[in-house]
Amino acid sequence: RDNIQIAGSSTVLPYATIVAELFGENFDHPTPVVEGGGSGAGRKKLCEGLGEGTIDIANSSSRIKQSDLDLCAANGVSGVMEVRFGYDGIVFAALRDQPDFAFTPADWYLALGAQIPRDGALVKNDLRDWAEVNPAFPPQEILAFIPGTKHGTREVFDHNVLLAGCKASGAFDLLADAMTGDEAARAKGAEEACLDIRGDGVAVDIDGDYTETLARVQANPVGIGVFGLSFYQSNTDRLRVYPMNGVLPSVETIASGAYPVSRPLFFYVKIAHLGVIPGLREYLAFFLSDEVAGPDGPLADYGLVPDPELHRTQAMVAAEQPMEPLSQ
Amino acid sequence: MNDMRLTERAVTQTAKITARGVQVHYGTNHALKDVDVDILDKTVTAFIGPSGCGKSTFLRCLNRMNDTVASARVTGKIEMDGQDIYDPRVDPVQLRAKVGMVFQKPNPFPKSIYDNVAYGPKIHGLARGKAELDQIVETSLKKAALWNEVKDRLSAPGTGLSGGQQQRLCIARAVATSPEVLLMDEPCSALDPIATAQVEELIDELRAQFSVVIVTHSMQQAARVSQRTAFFHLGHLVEYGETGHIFTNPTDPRTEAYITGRIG
Amino acid sequence: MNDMRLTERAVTQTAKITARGVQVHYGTNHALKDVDVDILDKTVTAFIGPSGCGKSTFLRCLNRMNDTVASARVTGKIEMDGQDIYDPRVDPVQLRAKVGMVFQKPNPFPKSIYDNVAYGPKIHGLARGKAELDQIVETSLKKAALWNEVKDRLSAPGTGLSGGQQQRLCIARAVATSPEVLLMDEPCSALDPIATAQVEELIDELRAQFSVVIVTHSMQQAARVSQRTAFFHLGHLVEYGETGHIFTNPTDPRTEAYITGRIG
Amino acid sequence: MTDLSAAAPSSSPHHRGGASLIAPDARTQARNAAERRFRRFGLSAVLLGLVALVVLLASVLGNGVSAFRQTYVILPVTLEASVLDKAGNRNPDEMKKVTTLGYGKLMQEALIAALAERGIDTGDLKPKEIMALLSKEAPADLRDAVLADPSLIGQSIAFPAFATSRVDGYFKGRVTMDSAARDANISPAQLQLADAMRAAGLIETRLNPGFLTRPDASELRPEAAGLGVAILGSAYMMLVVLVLSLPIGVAASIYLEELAPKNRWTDLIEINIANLAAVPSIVFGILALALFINIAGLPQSAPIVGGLVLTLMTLPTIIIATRASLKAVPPSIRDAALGVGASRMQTIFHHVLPLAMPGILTGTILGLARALGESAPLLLIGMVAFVRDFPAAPPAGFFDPASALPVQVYSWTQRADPAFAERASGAIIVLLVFLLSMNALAILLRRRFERRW
Amino acid sequence: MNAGLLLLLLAGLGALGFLAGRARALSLVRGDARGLHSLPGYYGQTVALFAVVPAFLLLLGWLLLQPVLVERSITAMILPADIASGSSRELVMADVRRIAEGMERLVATGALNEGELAALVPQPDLLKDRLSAAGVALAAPIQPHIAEAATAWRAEMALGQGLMALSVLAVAVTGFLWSLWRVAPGFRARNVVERFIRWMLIAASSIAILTTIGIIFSLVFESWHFFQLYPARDFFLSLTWSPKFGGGSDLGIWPLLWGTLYVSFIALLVAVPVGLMAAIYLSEYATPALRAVAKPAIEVLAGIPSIVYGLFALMTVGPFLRDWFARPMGLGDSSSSVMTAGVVMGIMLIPYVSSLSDDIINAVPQSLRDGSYGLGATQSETIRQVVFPAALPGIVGAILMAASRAIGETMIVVLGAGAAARLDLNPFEAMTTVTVKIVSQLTGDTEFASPETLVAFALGLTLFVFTLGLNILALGIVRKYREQYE
Ligand SMILES: Nc1ncnc2c1ncn2[C@@H]1O[C@H](COP(=O)(O)OP(=O)(O)OP(=O)(O)O)[C@@H](O)[C@H]1O
Ligand SMILES: Nc1ncnc2c1ncn2[C@@H]1O[C@H](COP(=O)(O)OP(=O)(O)OP(=O)(O)O)[C@@H](O)[C@H]1O
Ligand SMILES: [Mg+2]
Ligand SMILES: [Mg+2]
Repeated sequence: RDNIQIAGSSTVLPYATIVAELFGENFDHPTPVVEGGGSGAGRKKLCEGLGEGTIDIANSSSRIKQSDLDLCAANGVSGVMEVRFGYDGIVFAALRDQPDFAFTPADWYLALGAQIPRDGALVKNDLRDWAEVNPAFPPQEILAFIPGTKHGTREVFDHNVLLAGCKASGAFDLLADAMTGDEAARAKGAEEACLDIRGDGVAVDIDGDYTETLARVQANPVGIGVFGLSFYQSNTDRLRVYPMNGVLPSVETIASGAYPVSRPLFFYVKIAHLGVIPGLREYLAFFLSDEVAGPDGPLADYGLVPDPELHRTQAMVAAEQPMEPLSQ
Repeated sequence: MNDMRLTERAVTQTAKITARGVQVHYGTNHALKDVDVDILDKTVTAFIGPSGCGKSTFLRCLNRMNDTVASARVTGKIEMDGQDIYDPRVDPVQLRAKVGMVFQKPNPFPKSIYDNVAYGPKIHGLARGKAELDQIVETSLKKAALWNEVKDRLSAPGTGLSGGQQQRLCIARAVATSPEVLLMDEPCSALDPIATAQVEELIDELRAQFSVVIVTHSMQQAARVSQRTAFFHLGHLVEYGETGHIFTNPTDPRTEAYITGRIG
Repeated sequence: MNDMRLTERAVTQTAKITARGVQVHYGTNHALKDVDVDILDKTVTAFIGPSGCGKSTFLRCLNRMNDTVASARVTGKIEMDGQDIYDPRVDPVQLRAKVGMVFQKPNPFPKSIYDNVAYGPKIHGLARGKAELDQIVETSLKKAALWNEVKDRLSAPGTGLSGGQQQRLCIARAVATSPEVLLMDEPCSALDPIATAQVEELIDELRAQFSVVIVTHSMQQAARVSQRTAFFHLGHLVEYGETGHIFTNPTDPRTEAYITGRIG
Repeated sequence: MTDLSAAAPSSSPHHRGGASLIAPDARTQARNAAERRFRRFGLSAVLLGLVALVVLLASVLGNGVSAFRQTYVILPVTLEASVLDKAGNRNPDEMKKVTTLGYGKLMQEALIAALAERGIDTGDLKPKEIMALLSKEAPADLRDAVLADPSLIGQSIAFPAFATSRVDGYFKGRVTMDSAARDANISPAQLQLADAMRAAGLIETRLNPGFLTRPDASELRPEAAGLGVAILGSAYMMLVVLVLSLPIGVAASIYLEELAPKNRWTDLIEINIANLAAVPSIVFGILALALFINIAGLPQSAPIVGGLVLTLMTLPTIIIATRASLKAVPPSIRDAALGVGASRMQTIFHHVLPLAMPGILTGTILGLARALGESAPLLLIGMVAFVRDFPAAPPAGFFDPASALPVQVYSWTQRADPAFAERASGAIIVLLVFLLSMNALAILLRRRFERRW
Repeated sequence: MNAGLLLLLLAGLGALGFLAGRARALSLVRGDARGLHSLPGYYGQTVALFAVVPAFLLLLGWLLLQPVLVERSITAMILPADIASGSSRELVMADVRRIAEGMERLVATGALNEGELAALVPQPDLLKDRLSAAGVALAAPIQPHIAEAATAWRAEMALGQGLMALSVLAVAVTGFLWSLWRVAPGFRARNVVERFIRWMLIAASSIAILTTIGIIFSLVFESWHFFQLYPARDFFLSLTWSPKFGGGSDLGIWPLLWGTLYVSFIALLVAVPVGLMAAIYLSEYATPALRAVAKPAIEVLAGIPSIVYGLFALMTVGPFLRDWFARPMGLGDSSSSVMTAGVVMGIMLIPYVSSLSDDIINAVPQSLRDGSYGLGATQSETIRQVVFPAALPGIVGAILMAASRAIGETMIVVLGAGAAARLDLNPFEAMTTVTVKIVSQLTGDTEFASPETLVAFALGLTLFVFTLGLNILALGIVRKYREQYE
């Protein structure tokens, strides 16, 4: 086999294809074959063993898990290099001609949470209109298209929006009070309860990708969808994006951390294949070079938030340094 | 048996069906050439003639069964009760309800014996209830001389019967709808003499009210059951007249030759 | 015609097929009960009996065609040339190549007339070339008295023939493979007297070399063509013997009743 | 024996009313009305199918036909030896050192020069914004052209470079000045420039054969994406499917329907096959991953594996269809053949199979249609992938990575750039044409075998 | 000699055998084929078969067995010391294999000759460099002992290869000569060939069984893992399906099974009547010209990728049903619903029902129709009461095909019915199916070893068993109904 094989997250897939294309164009090596299939499946494939029948790089939109590393170890894949190459911004957007909203996580929790605080007690969420959520909002039916539970994006949405909103709205404390057990157990229970989403069709899980979300928003114009920043950037003529905590998402605001909803993107490289699969080393260096992954590179053009610590990653890759054991 | 009973019968002289200049082509094969026939009411008409001469073809013209053969082209005029049956306004379905048919090759439906016979009465709404339907089935099977053999297995498939039984089943099926004209294409070819006699008796009985047209290869049978006989040869209607006359005193030499067993 | 020529013939006495205690059940229907028959070589054997008595069933036992009917169960012993044909080592295909069959309902292949007849010779490798095959087809069609009618349309489909033509086509098809025994189930039922006479002539001709078993409903035909006759009734073989003897001097009252037209 | 004696004389002969054949009685009228109704139902069912087809095709064609045309910037460019072949020896190996970035610069200069030469006002667009009218694929194309034919160096050529997808969309009506005003990727000023260039003959929209011959391209270059690899991959897979599934499927059906004793074992097989038809295609993918890749060691993303899994998936369809049509062959035909001494095999192959042929071919058509359009099982064997290199010629090509048409449709519909939606519809058109040409033979054959007896 | 060349040789031998067998049979009877038991071609075929088939089977078996045997003998060479901590004997063997194959490649590409290679074996580091250059991925430095094992592996493989060529050819030639010698006028060549064909047919039909076994095996292992992480009781008895990203999910299968049944039911409700009526119209009423066009045209519906249907459901049918039916009837206002997916899927399934049914109806003998017309039945009565029952067994097959396709469909359900798992009777509510969840759980971003991913296997297995049950039921019903006609 003389081509590089990559599999994994469908969020990372576009970035990987952009780099693969450029790589194939400018190097003597064949264009790498890039598969989607999901982060979980990609990491499993990576850890299936060494050799030509296995992939070289796994793309992942979340950090690798200990169970994956265990599998790797069991299959003799000892050295795995973790490469964080940028951030993915997650934005809330609706069709262009929809009214303005300025969201906070608390608004989202009140709109979608299963139980919301009202007059100091928890009640089942029965809000139907954004104006009921926040009197400052225009009256509009609540309808949200959020990523399905299998999406990495959902994890971020859960953590950075729902949980934050849950705490901000005071629901967290009420939920914790309703739990039993010691402090930690109650907090944990409340955290889980915060992530419960109402099941009456107001929040619609999208198992597909952002094009599906867009199609759904077009079929239901009152709907508000959750998109990736890069997707939004390709469709600014159709979508309007909403600020969160008063900050509009952009490459800059996310890189600076002002916009709260984002997540890092990774890929994992099998060190044993470096210098064995022709072009793999060159590909890595090319991917992480400033011209590609830097702020003016094609990835940023497409909507990737460049990693401010890119040079550290470059050094790590140059040293072919395997990842440390996971701290947890 | 009663071979020569025709003399004792009066022949009614009103024509039920009149055919004039009927021609049939199967593709390029000119199967029937310019046939003129009057089928009389309340009469048994026999069609005789060598195999392949066009008997079945003509029979199938009388109830427009040839409509279902893509390659067949029928010209000429056939009237029933003074009405052109090839008139585009005529509903062939209604025609066929009045002109029943027993086919040369027994073709029972892949259904039970009972359903085979009940099929016609059901679609024509001849029975007011289950009991009446049972009655019709029983009567028809008795008329076709099949009742004794199948009365214990009415729900067995009709296709599992012996050849002769299938033939009688098809007769029962046709009789069950009480048509005004009954076309029978060699109804007794697979039957033993006794069953044949029974079917002939049935034909004789039907004649009291209806016309019956029967194709047969047996001169004896034609002589026994029919009042009028038509002799076909190579697609031509050679001779047509009183059965007694045809058999005793044919005018055409071909008829004579056929009856005496010289041409085929 | 030559109704009573049996006296002038010598009957060879070697048995070609011997059947002992043959029983056939169709599911729960006991169709054939304990039949013992010797079919003699170079002899025409006629099976007569009322419709549904088991003639076809027994015929189909002789070349194991009943194997194809799922519900049929055959017991007893049938030997051909001393060999049990139901022996598991016997290849029914080879048996059927030796024991040809003409079915009661004409069943031509949906192929051309030529291919219908040529099929058997082709699969048995009977012709060395196209010319020889053409020859076989022509001879067979002539033997079956069909040649004149179809010689101009050999490539027309066999299913587009008239009923009697189809029957003769099936006879030609069976004859073309030159079987040692030919089973004919009512081969003349759809034929006119002349064609019938020709087929009877064919049967007589075949007898010089082979055995022929023929099912017929015509006593006259049985008397004309056969040397031995078996009479079946309700699944029993009632009487079996010299044709002359059976017709003139039956031992069983049922035989007599049937021949004289009293039971059916 | 005298059945007749029991027979009651039949009731009135004229219970069916009027003697006229033309004026039907009430019951006949009702029956004829039922007949007409039934016939109308039938016709409406056919029409419903056809209307659904027309609607779906119209939407596909409406969206997709434009994918076969593309907007090009006809760029007059002088291929300076000083830039492209510094060593001056036309050695491709050394010329390769000039990357697409170098070519990009060259093109940018050429574009600005061309605009100036034709007196086109570029307003206050920056050179980079002007260059943005060109596809990012353009420098790569030019580089490939030069490397393929070093003698071009030093010449001035009019190079047809892809315009970027927004400009392309503008000339196809997908992008308007309004939408451009809101669009982060294009500005009205750029579109005005494009209009001017078109007037000057620098831009034209024409047929794009590259859509059928080029490989896939990344999100940044929708205008360059093509179906070449996918068409090859699908063709390889269908070859495998056809060669394996039709004979195996027909053979299995023959055994089960004609030869096998009817017992528990064959019941088991029968149920099994029906059940396999209901197995979701992704489960076949799981099986293929385990069986063909992990155990048999066949490579990932290879058409051979794809073909094998699609074969397993198609088999039940073909078997069910074949068995159904074998069942429909009248037993008298079998009797006739067996009666002249044909063996079972001869009976089957000479008589039964030809009569069952229409149904077998229908099963094949439906099975192949499904196999051709299926992407889920390919997901697990690595064929849902971004592949830019063409697989080799067969047989080696069966083992090279390749994509497939449905995969291309699937992945293009997921891409962010709206230009890919058009291409996905275009790919569906190609897929349907592929399907129809694949089925054409089967459809013709089926019409030959269709005959009533 | 490699397998490909051997195969070619065998093919040649087969062709030769055919000619020789035929010629010998004919010469034995002096060219008069009538003296033979079977047609001359069958004699040729027997010789060809005996020459090719046993040899081919031997080749196949050898190719499968040789690596296993060689592996076993080499495994015995590996010392416990060679196995690094955290590694295993199998892993070391994988290394040995990879090294050996790499050596093979080095020699094959001409990078090294045998002598140079032998010289490299004692120098593992050099060897590793050479192998890396040839593109062989190695995890760790090569132990000297491993290199020796690899050399032995190569040697044994080469020996095996040679022996294989010899024995395969010997078997082929023996078969050839023996069967040629057996050719005699009385030899039942046709029976031999047909018995062989019969075995081939049996083999073909057992592929279905093998596939089933394969599917079960590929699902059972991971399903078992799943049930270790997640209680089977909850999976089979819980009525909620709500997976969470971080764990703590409810994974009850019932909402999904219900969705599957509901969507398929509605799809069949559309496809079966429409498909059957279309089939009847095309086979009984339509002119040949219309039929020639309409039938393939409707078949195109089966070839349109389901994503097109999905988008059609999402953008057109969903909002239409919502605005014209669901809202006015007060049945909710979801644009994705069971109804939407069912109707659109039904359209896709029309050709599955119509095309095959049409062929089957066409195969009903004309004499049956004639029988019915002759009794004065209208065409529709004939069709409904005579033709249809006669064609029923085949039509059941067609419906079965459609039902199967409905259960396995994903894209239309995702876009048309949504992703919400719900137990509800309202057809205008969003629901989802087992198949959709298998795909989405399998391709998500969660770790593979979590119950959220592994549940896909359990879902697949359960659906498999469930449809098996349905099929047994269907077969029983069909049998019962059919019995009265056959
Ligand atoms: N396939 C079958 N399944 C069930 N019963 C059958 C089948 N074939 C024949 N029978 C029954 O077996 C009995 C004998 O049938 P057979 O066909 O042998 O009669 P036959 O003597 O040939 O009558 P015919 O002169 O009418 O042809 C009949 O009662 C018939 O109904
Ligand atoms: N469907 C058909 N297609 C083509 N030719 C046909 C068709 N049916 C009958 N023929 C031909 O038309 C001629 C007359 O056939 P017809 O069936 O009317 O004969 P018939 O008098 O009934 O003979 P039989 O006594 O043998 O039944 C024959 O030559 C026959 O071959
Ligand atoms: Mg006739
Ligand atoms: Mg009989």
